[in-house]
Amino acid sequence: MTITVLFFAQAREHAGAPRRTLELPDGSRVADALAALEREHPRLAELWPHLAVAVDQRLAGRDALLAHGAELALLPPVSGG
Amino acid sequence: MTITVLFFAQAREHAGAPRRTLELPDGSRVADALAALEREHPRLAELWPHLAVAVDQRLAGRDALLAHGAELALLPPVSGG
Amino acid sequence: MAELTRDPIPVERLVAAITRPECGAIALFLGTTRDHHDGRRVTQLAYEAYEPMALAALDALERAAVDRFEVAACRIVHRIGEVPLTEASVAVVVAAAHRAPAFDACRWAMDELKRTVPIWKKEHYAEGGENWVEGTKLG
Amino acid sequence: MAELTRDPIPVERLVAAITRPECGAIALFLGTTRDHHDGRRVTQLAYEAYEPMALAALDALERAAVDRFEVAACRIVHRIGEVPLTEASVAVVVAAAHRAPAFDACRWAMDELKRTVPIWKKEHYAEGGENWVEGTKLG
Repeated sequence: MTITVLFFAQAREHAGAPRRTLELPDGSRVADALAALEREHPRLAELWPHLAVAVDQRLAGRDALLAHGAELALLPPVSGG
Repeated sequence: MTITVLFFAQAREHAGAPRRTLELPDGSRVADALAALEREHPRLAELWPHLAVAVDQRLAGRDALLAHGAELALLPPVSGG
Repeated sequence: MAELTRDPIPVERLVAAITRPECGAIALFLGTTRDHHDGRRVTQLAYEAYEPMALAALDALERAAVDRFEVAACRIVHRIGEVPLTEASVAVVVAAAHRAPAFDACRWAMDELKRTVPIWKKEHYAEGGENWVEGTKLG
Repeated sequence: MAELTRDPIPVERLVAAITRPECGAIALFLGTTRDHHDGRRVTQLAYEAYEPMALAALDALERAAVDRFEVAACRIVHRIGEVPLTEASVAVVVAAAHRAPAFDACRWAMDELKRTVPIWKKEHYAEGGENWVEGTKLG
């Protein structure tokens, strides 16, 4: 299956782009997507401890299942205001 | 001696004017001025319990001495804002 | 310096005037004429001030806000005369490095203003009649 | 409805839009770009948002402010992109019958905004360099 990954702030800078597609085996979870991204962009790993993720614009845990076409967003600690 | 009296809000309405002059014996105090005003405008008396007065733009007690040319202001409870 | 005005309070100008590069927070309060009070329909408010003493009291409040709180500046404008529905009778604006003291100072200055400044407010009612709003004894 | 904008935040329009006859109090907070942070000279901020999720979170905050406090309305505008010194990155404005809940709701919404909305802030420094401001983990 294919998902879209959105990178923000430090995640965007470490990934070198604001978005990309990612091929994953069916039944993959958020953690699998992060592991796949880390293999291509090792610096992302430093963000994992404080990273939140959203799937289709809702916060999701690392064990959340991903569906084909899902939008996975990598959200470093927020600092609006 | 002569002083100027300024009336505000309910005091202005009870006195029928925003200001007037008042003749007083030398050595008069604020309380003497209020008593003189009450004789001419009896309705003012209902304001005395909650009235503050200023002499020359500073809050003053009933026993404050008045000087010739003083400006005595009658200040009902305030409600700005 | 505080201001008394018979004209509508210029909010944008007030905010622009207090903005400064060392501050990250601006808190503004506006008191506006409300269409009801104690169950009666209000059509307008009219404010009266002992102008020189009110201005001195507002100036003192501006300085006290800066002394008491970690804020860079406080400005107060009070309108006098008739203030129609929805228009502002008072504006308090505070600039500070951080937002907590900006909020604290703005709120404190409004509370103090209501009980320490010689200004009086009269309500005019839809069913006719008018009334001086119950206030606080000075001093 | 909350708003994200790349242009300067129109304060006067925001205040006018929230003003209503049943309210006597308007509290406004503006967060502005400050020229220093942690001892470093800042020349500008740049904001980035996950726009649809940020808008939904800001809309939810506006509604939550009205649910939690005795206020009639809350509006939030956040600027994204570059925000020069002294310009506002965020405005929160609240209208209420009385001032205490207006202040409480405005302050609460700002506190919540900083920790629940997917927006990020980068500082640019006078001596060169830039840095993402340390933030709060979502969720």
